[in-house]
Amino acid sequence: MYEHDVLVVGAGGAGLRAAIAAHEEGADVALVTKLHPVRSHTGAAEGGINAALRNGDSWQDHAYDTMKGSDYLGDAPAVETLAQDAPENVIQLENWGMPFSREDDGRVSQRPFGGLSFPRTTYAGAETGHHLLHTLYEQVVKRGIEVYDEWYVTNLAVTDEDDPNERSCHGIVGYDVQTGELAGFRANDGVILATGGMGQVFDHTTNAVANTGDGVAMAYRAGVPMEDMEFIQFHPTTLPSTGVLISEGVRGEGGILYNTEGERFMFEYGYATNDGELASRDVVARAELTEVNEGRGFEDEYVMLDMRHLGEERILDRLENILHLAEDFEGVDGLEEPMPVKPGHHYAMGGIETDEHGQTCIDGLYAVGECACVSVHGGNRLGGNALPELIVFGKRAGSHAAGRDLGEPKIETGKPANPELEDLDTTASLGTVGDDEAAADGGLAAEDPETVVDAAVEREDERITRLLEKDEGTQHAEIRSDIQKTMTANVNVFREEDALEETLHDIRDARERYEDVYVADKSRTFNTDLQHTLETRNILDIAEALTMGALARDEFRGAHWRKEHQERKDDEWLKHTMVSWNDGQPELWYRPVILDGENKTYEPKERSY
Amino acid sequence: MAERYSSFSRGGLAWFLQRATAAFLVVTLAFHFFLLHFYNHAPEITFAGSMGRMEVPAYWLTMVLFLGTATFHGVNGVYNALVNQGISGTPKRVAKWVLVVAGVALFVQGLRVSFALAGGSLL
Amino acid sequence: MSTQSPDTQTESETDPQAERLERKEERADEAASSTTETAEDTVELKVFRYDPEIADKQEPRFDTFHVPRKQGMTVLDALMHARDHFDSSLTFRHSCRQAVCGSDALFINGSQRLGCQTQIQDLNNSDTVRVEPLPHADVVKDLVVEMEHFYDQMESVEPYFDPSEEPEGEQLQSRENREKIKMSTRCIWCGACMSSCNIAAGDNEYLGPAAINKAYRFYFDEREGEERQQERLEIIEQEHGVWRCQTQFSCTTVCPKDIPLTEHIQELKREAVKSNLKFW
Amino acid sequence: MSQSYDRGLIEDFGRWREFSAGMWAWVFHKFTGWVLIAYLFTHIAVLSTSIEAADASAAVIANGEDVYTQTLHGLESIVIVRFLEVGLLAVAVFHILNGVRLLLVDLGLGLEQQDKSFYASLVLTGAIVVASVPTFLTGAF
Ligand SMILES: Cc1cc2nc3c(=O)[nH]c(=O)nc-3n(C[C@H](O)[C@H](O)[C@H](O)COP(=O)(O)OP(=O)(O)OC[C@H]3O[C@@H](n4cnc5c(N)ncnc54)[C@H](O)[C@@H]3O)c2cc1C
Ligand code: HEM
Ligand code: SF4
Ligand code: F3S
Ligand code: FES
Repeated sequence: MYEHDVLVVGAGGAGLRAAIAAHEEGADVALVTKLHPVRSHTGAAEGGINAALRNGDSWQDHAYDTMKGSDYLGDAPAVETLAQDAPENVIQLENWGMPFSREDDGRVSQRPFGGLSFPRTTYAGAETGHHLLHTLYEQVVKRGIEVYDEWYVTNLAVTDEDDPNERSCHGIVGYDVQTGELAGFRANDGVILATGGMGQVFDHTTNAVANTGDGVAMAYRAGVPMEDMEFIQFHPTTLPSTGVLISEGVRGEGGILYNTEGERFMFEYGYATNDGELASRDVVARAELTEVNEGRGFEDEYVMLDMRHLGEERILDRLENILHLAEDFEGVDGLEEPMPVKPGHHYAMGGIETDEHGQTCIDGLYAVGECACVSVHGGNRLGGNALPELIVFGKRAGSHAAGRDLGEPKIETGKPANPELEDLDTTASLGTVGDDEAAADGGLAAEDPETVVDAAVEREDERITRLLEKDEGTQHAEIRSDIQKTMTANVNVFREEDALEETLHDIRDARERYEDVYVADKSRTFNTDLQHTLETRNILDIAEALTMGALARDEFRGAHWRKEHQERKDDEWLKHTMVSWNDGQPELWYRPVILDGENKTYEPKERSY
Repeated sequence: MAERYSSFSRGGLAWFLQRATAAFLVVTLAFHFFLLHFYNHAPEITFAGSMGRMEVPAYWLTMVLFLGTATFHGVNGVYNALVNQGISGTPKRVAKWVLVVAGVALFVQGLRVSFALAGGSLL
Repeated sequence: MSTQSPDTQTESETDPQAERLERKEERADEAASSTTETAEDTVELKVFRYDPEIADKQEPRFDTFHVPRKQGMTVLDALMHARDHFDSSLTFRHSCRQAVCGSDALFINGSQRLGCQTQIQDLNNSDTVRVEPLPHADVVKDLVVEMEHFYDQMESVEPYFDPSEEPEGEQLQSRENREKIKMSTRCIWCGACMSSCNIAAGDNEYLGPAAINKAYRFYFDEREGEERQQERLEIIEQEHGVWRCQTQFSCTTVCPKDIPLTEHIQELKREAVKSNLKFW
Repeated sequence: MSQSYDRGLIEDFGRWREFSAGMWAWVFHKFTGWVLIAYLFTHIAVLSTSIEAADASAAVIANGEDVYTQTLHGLESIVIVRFLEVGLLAVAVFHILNGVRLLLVDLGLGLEQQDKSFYASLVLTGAIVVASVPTFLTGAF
């Protein structure tokens, strides 16, 4: 068994920042990650990091913009913490050598971004995430922080009291992908989940193949509620074949969208009053899909984004990387041809419920980054607000886990004694199929931490052995692909009651087939077949909770659109959707949103840009 | 500053001298080839002819320098190539001294040749 | 091309979304049925296979997969297709699918490339694609190679910002200076360059182009201060540092991020000579 | 523990078909360098006959009957030696041209054209060698 004070699961921006903070607090910290740190998907972020750095800007404005952008589903204490701490954290990155783009006077550059009242998006070329990730990893190397890379974390070692709020986390179970060794990791002070996004729930996404939502699913099954899972941001311009993101910059510079009839549909069909292509992400995404659904899409799939008229010079000057992306990933020359684009999954606003210290309701278990939901993004994330979240809350969680006193959190976590419950109206059965979940019988509650970790390792060992010993059955790839298809067809930009309901049945069906899953590759060496099979289990749990939330929330807020309910219902829905896993059965309940900030209350206003 | 000076790693010095000698060799080697293959044809070389050229001090000096730089450049080139192939430890030390001895021997022998050709006139 | 004919609405409440997907599927079926006969519409993927534990894979071999050709298909797409449809034990690293994570540097038709960044139609021979693990590295399994050595070399050049004096507040950096180091900061640690370099193959201790490039990135960052710069020069100049480079340019040719690696190495050699000549 | 499979020498030498311009330039430069230094040793060895020749009488020298002149003429009359000399020229010319290319590369010049300059060195070497064949082979047959 390995032992450290603080264990950080995941080494993207959030995990690395947390590890550094814990290390600075004097803790013995280790990162456990299924990818080498620099392979994390933070490296894909292009646009920038929001922080109120300059005269004329203020954290209050940043907080206000964020609240408004969230469609009033962000929690004010979290939003204000983000806005307050972002500047100092961005300067910290600068001090660690991050190669930001610079102004003539040598200060870091900032640019305007959608939904911001001030140009406060700090950036490093069109590769901000890459530079952030590498800068943080460099600092980890400098500090000699231990990294277990290519270790897949299969589960958490948590005690099993009846009430999740009383459980504590003592470590994790890791699987060394290279050697096939399964080992327990004991954490004396805390486990921080920073496992990133869950894009693989959909079949068309800007996310990496590794973004399978493992952390969310693990925390969920350990008893932490998932929050606001139905809020998924879809990006309107992704390449059809791979989902690679074509930055908003193209439309910003004057790129136009058209359909098979050659119409600039954003104007022709009045999807957005005057903004045309520059309307907000969700509006453009819905417009594109409407065009395609009405038969005006190319190959019934995509529309065209054209920038040829901008001229070669301007394109090369400002959008050069777009040319490379279109060429490399779609085989299209953006100077000669229009580029095919369609909406794709981009970001999950929801995730593991935490307070502003990153702590969950389980003692010693933290979550930060895209897998967590503090919540700062609420119904819709503003561009450039995810990266500051990584560093602000990564740092807080890291130092809190290592023992720093950050005061009483204002955000509550865990299911309260009498929550507002939802009885979801569906004919589909939910939750586990077999009895693969050991019921919380309290057997481990009183045990010492080592025993808890050992028991978790044993359980995982059994699970893995079972998968490897089985010689026939279904392969995970089929199940994963079916889930992705149904999710993309029914739970994407357009959401209709019947389709959502049907999806729950599809998920049930997939769960049943997963009972019969087997791993064809019997090798213990670098068995990605096994790893992906384990991930698919996580995808199932997440897809279900996501769809349940989407079905329950019968309103239109932020990125969540319902055909039958096309208006925001503030009287009823200023609350977070929570899903708890009660011994294998998902349970839906609600927690009111916190709109009261430090010295102001954010009154819901119409979200129009 | 002595420390700095000594921090001039041998690799760097060798690298630099290899280039410096190469630059010198471009001129001399081209000259040498031209003179003895195109201007005077190789089959027509005679001891007398060689002596005639070598008795000119400037030519003699050029040739000796040519020999020196070429020897250094060649031997050092071989040594660098071996080092780049990753030899280290004893083989490396052996190679170094073998090459140094061979280089010195070559140069000394060359000098003797040059004196022979220059006749006594330079002494 | 309005295909919105009312008679498709017969089924109970078919929404346009479902219809669209149906149409798409039909189209796909059509495409599929037409491909089964014509062999031209598949790509022949020859993949290196090896597994130390599985009896019939202990002796390395090549497996051939016939993958249906698609517009815009990359080598990574083809590999994923082969894995998900033909043989789930086919093993390779991949993640981002967009040339930023550096996981899938492979040896494709004889040169080092990122699988995700390589369009099959752009290859010289796009009918047969030969995929092997990176040369000059130990193979763990199939296309997966041991990267530890590469990481060790990267980390040996002290690849972190470490100024002579702790900065207070925002440091300034000129645009020119940021421009100077810009290309060098784009490295994604894919290891393609190291694999392509003959010298690195022969001398295990050679820092290699990527690590030297990393050193370059910090050496020229004006924010670090001169003292640190001198220390960095010593790392660069070491026995197995820049002098090992024989300007073969393969690293520069294969770098998927177009980093002028040879140029950076050469510049550092000159810096080293210059700084040492000063004291002559 | 995982084991790993080392593909060994196949990787180093079996890939020559896939070598790029810069690699070939390196291989050729290495080869020509070694040939040149080897030649230098033989060259001096041959010229060493002059030490003995210097003791000969003036008449012998004037008639070209000394060991030095005899040895050289003897060698030059062998056809193979003449061809070897053409080879030596090729080797020297390539080493010079590519050496200049490398010097430029070291100075940071023409890095973008490094493959073109390599091909140029090859072509030029070929041209010079062909042009000098008459001079080198006159009287050889
Ligand atoms: C194309 C794109 C562009 C974007 N642009 C911007 C932008 O301009 N501005 C902005 O603010 N945001 C942007 N975002 C969003 C932002 O980049 C992400 O939300 C953020 O990087 C997520 O960081 P993370 O640290 O939470 O996760 P990641 O960086 O995804 O890291 C996850 C880590 O967890 C590890 N991990 C996962 N599961 C396991 C497991 N089971 N066991 C062990 N380890 C595990 C992985 O190895 C990895 O190291 C963009 C996102 C995308 C996809
Ligand atoms: C005409 C002028 C010459 C030039 C411009 C020249 C240039 C160079 C250069 C730049 C190198 C270094 C290559 C590297 O390290 O990357 C080199 C290597 C070498 N040169 Fe020359 N050279 C010349 C003449 C000679 C001569 C006359 C000899 C023989 C005595 C010679 C023998 C060598 C050898 C043995 C090497 C090492 C080859 C290797 O790397 O294995 N060179 N030359
Ligand atoms: S320098 Fe280029 S080829 Fe080398 S590791 Fe970095 S990105 Fe890959
Ligand atoms: S390939 Fe190797 S020899 Fe130098 S130029 Fe690149 S490091
Ligand atoms: S998959 Fe990330 S670089 Fe290719």
